Amino acid sequence: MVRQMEYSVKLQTFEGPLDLLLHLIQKNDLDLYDIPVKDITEQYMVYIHTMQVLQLDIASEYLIMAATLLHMKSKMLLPAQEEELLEDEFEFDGVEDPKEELMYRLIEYKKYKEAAGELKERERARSDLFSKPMSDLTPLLKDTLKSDETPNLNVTIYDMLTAFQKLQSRKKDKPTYSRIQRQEIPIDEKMTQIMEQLNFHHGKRRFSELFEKEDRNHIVITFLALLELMKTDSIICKQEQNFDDIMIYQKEVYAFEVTSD
Amino acid sequence: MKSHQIKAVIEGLLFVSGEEGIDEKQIMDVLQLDRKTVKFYMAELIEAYASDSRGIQVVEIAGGYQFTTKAEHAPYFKRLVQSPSTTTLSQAALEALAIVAYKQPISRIEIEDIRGVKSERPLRTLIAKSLIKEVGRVEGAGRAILYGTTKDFLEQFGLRSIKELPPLPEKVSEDDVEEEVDLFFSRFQEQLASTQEESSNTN
Amino acid sequence: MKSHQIKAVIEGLLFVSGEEGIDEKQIMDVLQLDRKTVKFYMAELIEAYASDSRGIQVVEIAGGYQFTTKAEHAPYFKRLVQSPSTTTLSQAALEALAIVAYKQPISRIEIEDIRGVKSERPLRTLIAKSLIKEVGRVEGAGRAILYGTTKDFLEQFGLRSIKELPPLPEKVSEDDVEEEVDLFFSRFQEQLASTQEESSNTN
Repeated sequence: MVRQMEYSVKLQTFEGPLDLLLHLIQKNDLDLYDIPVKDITEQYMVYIHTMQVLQLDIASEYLIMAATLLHMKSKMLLPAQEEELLEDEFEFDGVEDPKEELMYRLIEYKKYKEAAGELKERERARSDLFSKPMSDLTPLLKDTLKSDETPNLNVTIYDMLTAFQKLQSRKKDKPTYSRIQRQEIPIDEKMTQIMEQLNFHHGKRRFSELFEKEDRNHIVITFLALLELMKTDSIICKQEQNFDDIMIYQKEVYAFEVTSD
Repeated sequence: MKSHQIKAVIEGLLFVSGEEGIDEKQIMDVLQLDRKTVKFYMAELIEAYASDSRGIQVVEIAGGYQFTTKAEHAPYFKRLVQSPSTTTLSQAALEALAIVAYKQPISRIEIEDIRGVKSERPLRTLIAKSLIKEVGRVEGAGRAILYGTTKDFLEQFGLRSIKELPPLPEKVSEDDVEEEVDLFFSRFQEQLASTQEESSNTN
Repeated sequence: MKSHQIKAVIEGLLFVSGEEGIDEKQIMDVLQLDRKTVKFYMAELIEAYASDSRGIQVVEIAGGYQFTTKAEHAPYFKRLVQSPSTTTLSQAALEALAIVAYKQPISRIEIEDIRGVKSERPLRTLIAKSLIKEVGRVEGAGRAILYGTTKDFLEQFGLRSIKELPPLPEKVSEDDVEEEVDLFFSRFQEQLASTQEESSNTN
């Protein structure tokens, strides 16, 4: 039986910590009562963790924002008196209230995000107007030249590359909706596979070793399976230092390794 | 030359120029006319082509005039020819482009301050697509590159000039965001409180 | 659709088809009309454009129609060519030239595969400008001509050798990475949503 269930996924990605924060804020605003909202910080942390794993070079800004959030969190935990002291300290340092600064940045960012949306709409509207390439006028040029004169074509390599670029984008012509095939491996199955792999390798395995196939679907499913396993407390992930390979442990094995240290 | 002949020649010029468009100066040179006269004829042509029974129109884009088809007929052409700007820019590139468009001349650092993320890659994309270019340098040490938009930018977004950009959303959203941020923080604190309870329960 | 609208769409079709022209069959397909009706509208259009006050005309070419400028306006187009702000190689010619430069030796068929359109005319232009020439033949049946760039090409673009060509703009990387991230997040969010549902069901 051929079960080629295809479905479209709306492409959506975050353009940085500010964008992610705006998203989390809006999400809470919209679905205030019907979603059992998990901790927003936790959500933020899960996202940045994900991004780290995907090795996006934007991770550092997300980490700075995480630090800012944690800083604000610690400030909120302090009793009021100490908080005042801390604020004095801030004023003394000439540093603005982090909450206010964050708000200012979000406002500023939101403006341009909206402007970007308007540009996109303009671009779309423009794409409804068709034209034709400029007519080839070189035959006329020939008539106007004396026989031994080299024509001045008034073109540069840059023109040629731009032309090529236009050709490429014309050819690509991809819709913003991408068709992807339904996952072939269910997450449950992948979770079992991972646990089996861990068993086979004495209960621990490098994170990178779990991603042998380079196929996107496979990578995504594996990662989701890992998150699931973490949530169900079946595995423990440990990273000694930044950029170290993450080690995946079976829970019992990890307990053993830690106590034997 | 009679006026109907002048109009005919301009029509021909618009046709051969196609998507490159033709600017007033070029029409002035070719027909030996002053700017005012060219403007007059262009206005007449624009009006003549605006009629419902025409499938072409004259649009002003990027400081010049251009023949294009009409938006309402787009479905008929989509099957036949490729769209002039199918280059769907990434969200990152669009954001960087919006910032450059409104704040030009602007340096990379300033763009990154607003976006909150490194923006080298989207800037490189925009340069490669010749939507932005270097327009100067910051004075003093470092001499950082300042970026501005190009003619291709106007062309791709169907703008006559940079002045035609809609005004940035100003004050309006400020209250919104403030509310959102407040909401966010109150939620944040509730959440914190509840997780603390949880963890103190489990301990 | 009303008759004046049909004429408008046909006008647009003729325009976007430019120098390539358009077949009667294509017009029939796009507008869902029979041949007789198309012929009727074409006759009307041809007449409308025949007037002295028009700078474009409709001409019939083998089984199709084409917009062209009028012969008596040629002197004005010559002036346009000489105008310093006019690029003289068309987008089509520049595209073909880029393909030959980077992929030589290459046959016409291969160039057309890459461009997705017939490319005889731009290739003829490039040969006439002595920017490309025949550099060999494909082996076997047909023995198609293989094109390569000339010494004049290097001179025109200020290159010492073909190796000095800048690397081709690769546009793949950014989009691909983004897509992967997109894919990931969409999956991720689905997952989140479903686990949230589950937990709210169990509650």
